[in-house]
Amino acid sequence: MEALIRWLVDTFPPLSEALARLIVYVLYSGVLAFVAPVLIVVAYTYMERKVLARIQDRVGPNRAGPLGVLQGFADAVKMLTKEDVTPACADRVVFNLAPVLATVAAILVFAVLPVAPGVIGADLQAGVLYVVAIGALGEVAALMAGWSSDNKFALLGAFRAVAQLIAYEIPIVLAILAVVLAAGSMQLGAIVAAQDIPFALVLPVAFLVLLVASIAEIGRSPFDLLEAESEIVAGYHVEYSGMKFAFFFIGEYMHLFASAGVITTLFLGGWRGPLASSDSLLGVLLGFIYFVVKTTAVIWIMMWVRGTLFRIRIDHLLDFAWKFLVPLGLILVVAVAVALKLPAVNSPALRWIALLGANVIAALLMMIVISLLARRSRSAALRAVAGAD
Amino acid sequence: MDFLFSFTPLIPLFPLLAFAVIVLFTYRYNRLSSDIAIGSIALSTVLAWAVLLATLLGGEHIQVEGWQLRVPWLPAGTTVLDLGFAVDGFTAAMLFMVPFVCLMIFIYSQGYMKLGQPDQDPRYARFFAYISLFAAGMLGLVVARDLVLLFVSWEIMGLCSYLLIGFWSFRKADDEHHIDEAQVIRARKAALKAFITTRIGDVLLFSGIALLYSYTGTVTLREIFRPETLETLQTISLLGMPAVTVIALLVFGGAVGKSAQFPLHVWLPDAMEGPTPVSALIHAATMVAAGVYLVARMLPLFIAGFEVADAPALHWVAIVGAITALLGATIGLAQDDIKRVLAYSTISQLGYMMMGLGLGSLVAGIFHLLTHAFFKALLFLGAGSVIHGVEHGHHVAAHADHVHTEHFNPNDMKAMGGLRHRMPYTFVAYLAGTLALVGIVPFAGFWSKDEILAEAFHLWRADGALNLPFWVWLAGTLGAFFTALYMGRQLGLVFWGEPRHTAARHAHESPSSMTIPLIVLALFALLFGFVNAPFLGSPLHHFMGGVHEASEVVHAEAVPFNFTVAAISTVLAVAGLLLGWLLYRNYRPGQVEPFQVVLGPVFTLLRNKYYIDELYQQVIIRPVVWLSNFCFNIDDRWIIDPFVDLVGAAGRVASDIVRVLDSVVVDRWFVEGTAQLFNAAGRGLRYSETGRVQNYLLVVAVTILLLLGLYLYF
Amino acid sequence: MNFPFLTLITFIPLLGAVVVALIPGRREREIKLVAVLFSVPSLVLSLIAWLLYAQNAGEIKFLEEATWIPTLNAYYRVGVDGISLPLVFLTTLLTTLSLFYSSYTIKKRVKEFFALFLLLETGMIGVFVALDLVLFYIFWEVGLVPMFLLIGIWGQPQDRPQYSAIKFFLYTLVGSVAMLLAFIAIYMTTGTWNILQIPGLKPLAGNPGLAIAAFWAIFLAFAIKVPSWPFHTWLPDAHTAAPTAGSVVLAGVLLKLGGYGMIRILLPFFPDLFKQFAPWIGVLALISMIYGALVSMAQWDLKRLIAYSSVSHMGFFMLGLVAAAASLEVANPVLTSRAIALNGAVLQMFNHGIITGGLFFLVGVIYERTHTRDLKAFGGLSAKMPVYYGVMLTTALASLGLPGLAGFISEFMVFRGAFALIPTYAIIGVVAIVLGAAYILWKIVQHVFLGEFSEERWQEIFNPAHWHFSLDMARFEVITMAPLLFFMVLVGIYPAPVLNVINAATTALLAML
Amino acid sequence: MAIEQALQIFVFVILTLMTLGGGLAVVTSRNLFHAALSLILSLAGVVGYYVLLDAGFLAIVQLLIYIGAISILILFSIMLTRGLMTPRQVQRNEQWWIAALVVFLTFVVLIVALWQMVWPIADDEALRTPNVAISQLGEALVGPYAIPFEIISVLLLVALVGAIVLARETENNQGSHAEAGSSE
Amino acid sequence: MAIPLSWWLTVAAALFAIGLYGVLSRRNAIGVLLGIELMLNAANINLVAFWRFITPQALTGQVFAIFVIGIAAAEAAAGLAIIISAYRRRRTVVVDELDTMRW
Repeated sequence: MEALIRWLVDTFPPLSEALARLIVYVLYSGVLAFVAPVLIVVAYTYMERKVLARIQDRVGPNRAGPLGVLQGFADAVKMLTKEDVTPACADRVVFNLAPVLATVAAILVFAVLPVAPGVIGADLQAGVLYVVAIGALGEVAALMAGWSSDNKFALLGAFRAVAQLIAYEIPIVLAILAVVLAAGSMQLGAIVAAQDIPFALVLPVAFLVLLVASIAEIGRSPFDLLEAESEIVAGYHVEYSGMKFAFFFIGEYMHLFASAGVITTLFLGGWRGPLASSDSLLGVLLGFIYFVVKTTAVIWIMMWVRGTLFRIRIDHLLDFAWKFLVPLGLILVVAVAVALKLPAVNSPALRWIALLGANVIAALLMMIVISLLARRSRSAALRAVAGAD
Repeated sequence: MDFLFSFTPLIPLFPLLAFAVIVLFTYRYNRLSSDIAIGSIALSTVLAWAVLLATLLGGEHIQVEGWQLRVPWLPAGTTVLDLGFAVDGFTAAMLFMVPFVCLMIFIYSQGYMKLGQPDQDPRYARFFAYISLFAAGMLGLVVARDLVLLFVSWEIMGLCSYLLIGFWSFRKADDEHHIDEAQVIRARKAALKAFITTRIGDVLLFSGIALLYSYTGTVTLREIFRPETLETLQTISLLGMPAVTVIALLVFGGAVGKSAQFPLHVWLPDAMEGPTPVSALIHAATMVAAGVYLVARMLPLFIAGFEVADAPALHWVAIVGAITALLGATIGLAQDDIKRVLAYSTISQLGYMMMGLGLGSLVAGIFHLLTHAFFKALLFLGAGSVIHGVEHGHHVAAHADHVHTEHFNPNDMKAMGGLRHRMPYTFVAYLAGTLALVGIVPFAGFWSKDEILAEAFHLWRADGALNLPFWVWLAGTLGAFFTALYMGRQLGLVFWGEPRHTAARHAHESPSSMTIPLIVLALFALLFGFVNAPFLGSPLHHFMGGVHEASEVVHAEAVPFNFTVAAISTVLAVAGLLLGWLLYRNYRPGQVEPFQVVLGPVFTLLRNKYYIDELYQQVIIRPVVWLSNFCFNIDDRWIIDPFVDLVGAAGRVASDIVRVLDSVVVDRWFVEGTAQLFNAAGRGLRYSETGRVQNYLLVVAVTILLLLGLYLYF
Repeated sequence: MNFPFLTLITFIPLLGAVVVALIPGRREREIKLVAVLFSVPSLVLSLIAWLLYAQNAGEIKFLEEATWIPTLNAYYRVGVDGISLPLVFLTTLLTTLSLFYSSYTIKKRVKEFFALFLLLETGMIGVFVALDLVLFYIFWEVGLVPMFLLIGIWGQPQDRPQYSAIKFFLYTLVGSVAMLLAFIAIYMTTGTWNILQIPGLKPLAGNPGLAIAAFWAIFLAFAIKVPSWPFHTWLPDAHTAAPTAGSVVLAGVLLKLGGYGMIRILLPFFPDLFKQFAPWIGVLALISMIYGALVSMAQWDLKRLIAYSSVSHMGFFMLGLVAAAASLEVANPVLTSRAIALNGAVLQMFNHGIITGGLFFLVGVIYERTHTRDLKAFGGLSAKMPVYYGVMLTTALASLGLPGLAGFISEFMVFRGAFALIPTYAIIGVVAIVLGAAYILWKIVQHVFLGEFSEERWQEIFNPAHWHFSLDMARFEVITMAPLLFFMVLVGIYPAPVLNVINAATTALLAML
Repeated sequence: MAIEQALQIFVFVILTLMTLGGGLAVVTSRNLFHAALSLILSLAGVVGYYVLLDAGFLAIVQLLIYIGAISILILFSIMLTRGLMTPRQVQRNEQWWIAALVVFLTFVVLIVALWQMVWPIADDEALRTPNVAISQLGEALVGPYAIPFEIISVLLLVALVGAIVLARETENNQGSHAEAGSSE
Repeated sequence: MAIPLSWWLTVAAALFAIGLYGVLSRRNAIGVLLGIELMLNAANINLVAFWRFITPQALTGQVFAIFVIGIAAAEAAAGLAIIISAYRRRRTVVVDELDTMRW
């Protein structure tokens, strides 16, 4: 990014540095806001269909374009040409604002993601906090959509969405906190720089917590309660169609990509990989490729999960967050903090071992507590699992 | 190998942990609890033997100087009192015996308390907790580096003995466990007696320690025994004696209580009310051994006193020991309870140990302590096995005959008989124990007892006159005869002749968890004597004889084997054993006892234990109780309280007069008038409360506005 | 240290009393909750103060000073050192536990009870932290009234509560009036009420007759509170009549006020007189010890028994104090021996508070179930109530001085000092230890727990309709006892944390004399 | 520089419109849901203010807590009490005009006060570099401000517990009301 | 800085006044709560503005703003819980009707 600015100033002398910077950033945000969503949605809907089809022993899209690669565009065209229906009793302003807000919220996350060496919208000091904070906008959008539709299923979906999103935001914060502790910074760039060993290997428990909670946060199967067809039709966006629905759709996939990108950045070393550096264009490109590949891998895992597991019940869903992930996260944060402050930890290798140990201890502790609680549980099945009777 | 020493603090820790774990967590799970207890003591045994090994390999230096560990414990003025652990040859020798015997007893207890059987003891787990604590106390005592830790362990043992002797003191009399009400009360009395009696000794020891600490500024054994410290103590005069003698006597007082020496021996026979493994534990490895151990540990103090005083404490040790040895052996002749006989035997044998120590020979006393531990544990466990068998027989008989039986005491020797056929393993083991106790070559008891007698004999011959060692020797030899006599009687009554009761007829051999420890201990009873056999060069002497050398007052050479002494005592022993056996082999129930025929009124005296218990009851307990009631009456009824009440009554009269004045003027006019005024005001103002928060808030806002305005204006 | 620890510790309970008084009396649950919650900050703060107190500094810490009554020259002056700090902690701990316990057992006039109890706490803590004689005296009296009411109102009807309460009140009042006169006499010669300054000014040095009178006047006040024979007869009555929590605080803290006064005021003000009269006071201590134990043995009422045992145990404290005060010529470092004796005395106060407080709680446990304390009515309870047996046994053993538990440490130190400094007294005093074992094991353990359990007798005294918790110790009772047991074991096994603080202060105090 | 300043002023004006406009909507809107959404708008304006004031961390915190937590909570509770939230209802109480007067006066007084005041503005150098790193902020929170920080933590905990207790209590009452409620 | 301190303070005062009006005039309890949030924000703007203009090197202003936000969170949670509780008991959230404390 800096290199580009310098190049611009050097090539077109009349440009001041400030102006050059403005131009570059405007261009970058334009790419993020307009180009990236389309590409991402098209690419990953296609990928999702293919992957799910393979898991279900089908072929998947294969008509539009070679191997069906153009399927996404076809869908987009279909969606944009559909009639745009607004319910009669809807609160129009809010109803129209909601999908925009949902998409914007997802796109805003990209502002702080270091997608390639040196390429980052704004390397905020409190970058991770920003990521979490922006997540809240999505909740507002869901609420607005659900409320303004004047539809009981939509409202129920909104309730569910908010309960679920709030519940899973906490384990996300805790998992991120573990990373922040380990990296010693909240700046995403610095976190990437701190990952000589990817944090997934250093903090496996935090990685798992974040992965699971992210799936819930973006509301994908097996946590897709907010749009469970069998219960509440399509949840908060049941009344939406056409363009507005497309916005929700785009928002969802952007959110998916953003979450995977955050996981990549925090746990898989972001753009890091052999030869990736901000020195040369090649290095930058390589870094971008690494980032995309890693992110795609994470998304693939999410798709795999979607294809494999069935949807769980709403109360189980919340129980899982409050009674398992949150305590686990708390224990983990404490354990990581203690491990980092141990006087004996004075070399990177020892640090690694101490952190791994902290993870193992946290997981074990949680398991013990859970099994103890399960023994006392009123549910016979739980007790049987814990071997109490 | 020296790193093994760092395990020393763990040796008492394991049983202690077992205690804590059982009491706090696992007391509901019987098998688990006893497994924990046995496992912990087994670990302790392994560690103790490792420490012993390290001491053996460490050579002269370690055996004499020892290893130690200090922990700062108690800040005292400008100094700090340390606690710690120490190991030397003496400790190591004790560490060989104590945990091992405990282990055997623990294993045995599993069978004795009837694990897994329908009539298993209801407080099974608790029992194992207590005996673990007991073992922890003894092990702590042995590895203590200083007197405070020693005293702590000492008292823990006292507590455990209280708990365990009274173990059966609070359940309902029931047929299932052969408990009757009388026994419940007996157990409870015995426990109290044991605790209070030993407590008297403990307080003496406590005073001794406090004095020692006052005068030397240390409680660490090794530092007390420094020649210069001992010299200081010799020069200070206290109550007309050198301080060292006073302290030694106080310490000995503690040992008298704990080791059941003459004036304070009364608790030990009553302690039989506890379960048999407890008796074995108390008599062999732990409680009573502690007293002897203490005297042996403090021997330099006694010997230092020997050099300066007219009536040295050391002589008192020997005299008390001799008296106890004879006393115990003679009372033992006239008891019917199988365990009581053994109890008096213990008292007598402890007397022997004290005799040995009183003659200044550390090794002789301790050697006897070690061998005695093995064979007395064996005898007690054997007796327990017999009782167990007879109880079972009684059970079977009662079921078979459908007679709801008369009161039956399974401990009564006169109800047994002919058990050698029914309980062959027990019999063999018991026989080995008897031979060891009586002192027949080559059993362990022979070597150790002989060494004490030889020591006395040697000292007598060295002097020539009829001095103290002569009397000690005489008492010892006589005691040996009586020992043989009552053991012969016991063998005859228990194992020979016809069964004298249906219970004995139906008796059966005990489970293997009981017989295996018996066999193991029997092997030790047979072989252990050789660790200090003269013809092997008295290895124990070399191992631990030098422990007190640093204090420059204790000598350690072994007295050479003296054939005369050995011959006399062996002949007497064999004679006594045969005599007792012959007389009682064919004893029939109801028949007048052969001894009574011979001894007449003396037998009655012996049977009633010289009336010492009754004496104490009259001379000590009743006056104390009377005194306490007397004091209470002074306090509450006669003098102090009535006086107080009188003063109070006078004040009340005066106040009544003022009260009348007060209630009319002050109260009626002033106080109530004020109250009414405020009441009226409150009634008027209440309508300003609308109950709407926004009204109130508006008032607040207006007020703030006004205040701000004022602020700006001025 | 700017944070006003002591003021907060002292006055938060007072605030609590006010708050409790403002809650309507019907809201019993809220009253109980609020009362307990208001006692917790003091506990936490006193613990923090203890931890912050530099272990090896003997001087007064957390000093706060403010002008208070200028016309009297009286200051609000508070501070603590290693002697008072454990006692402050003891007070806060026992009060919190008492309130917690009472919130389950007090059924009558709940609001008044809790308000008074909090007021009592303020009074007691105030005595321990006050460094001004006027302040000291006022707090001394503040504690008196609530206790009087606690005994009088919530006492068991069969124990003549009004009689006991008035007896307690008058006894103490006689002593405190004498003390006040002596204080005024001291002020006349020194011109200050400052407890820390007066020793340096040698009060009443020019007037030996008045000095002796003042000495005995102050001694009388403290001896009544301790209580020493022959001023002890209020104690068994008051203890017996008081409700459980009242007995706990009475034994656990109020007796310590006297002991603390002896160390803080009597000893530094009149060291020479104390030394001169030490033999006499020593005799009183011995009589208290042995006489108390003997009378205790004659009791058939469990609470009276423990009350008399307090007389005996506080006798140990006096013996230690006397040993420290009367340094005879002995050929070893006298300061160390004296410090040990005084350490033992202070620790004995702390231990006695913990242990006897615990014993009274435990009496409450059985009393709440059976409404009798007659030893002859029990028997064999260990099978029925095993947890209760275990806890009671541990506490009783701590009381009789079993090594490994708290009581032993202080007894050992007291006797260690006494044997070095006043051997004759020590030798006589040892008898009390044996008697202690006798009355505790014979009377308490044996009569209550051992022996045969009789179902008929139990049916007579126990009515399940009146007791809603489990038969064995209920959870709140276990929670109440747990901290006390913890301290018994902690002090018994590793006394250094407590003793370091005490030791520094006593050493400094003795060095000053 | 001039461009930048102009830009700043432009942004400030936009933000002020957002904030104050949103605020007015909050207090006047008849539809409570709209009022709550306007609150979000207003708070978003405040976020912008913080950015302008170089307090980036605060801006994010504001976003996270006000918009992410508090607003959601408010929206949620509005939905939970929806039956009474119909726009038809009169949303002003009868003292609204007094309130308006008082508020206006308050505003005037405040304006007068703060325009009269001479503020001790820091020197230029300090004004230009108000560089506060997050780590400094964090250290301040656990250092000099540790006690207030802890008190805030306790307060939050208390609020949490209190909220739960309140909710639970009503749930229990709900149980007793259940029969009455089912007939509706 | 292009914008002087007084502008900020004016904006904050305006926001405060708006919030106060909401608090005083709303019938609905949640509306009252919204007003309180606005007032708190106004205070926060002041704090940050003072920090920025008067003590830019010290942290006090920011720290206190954080505290205020924390308190606001607590207040919102407790307030809404009370409102919902009251709604469930009394079936109303109209402040005027919640006047149990009336004389």
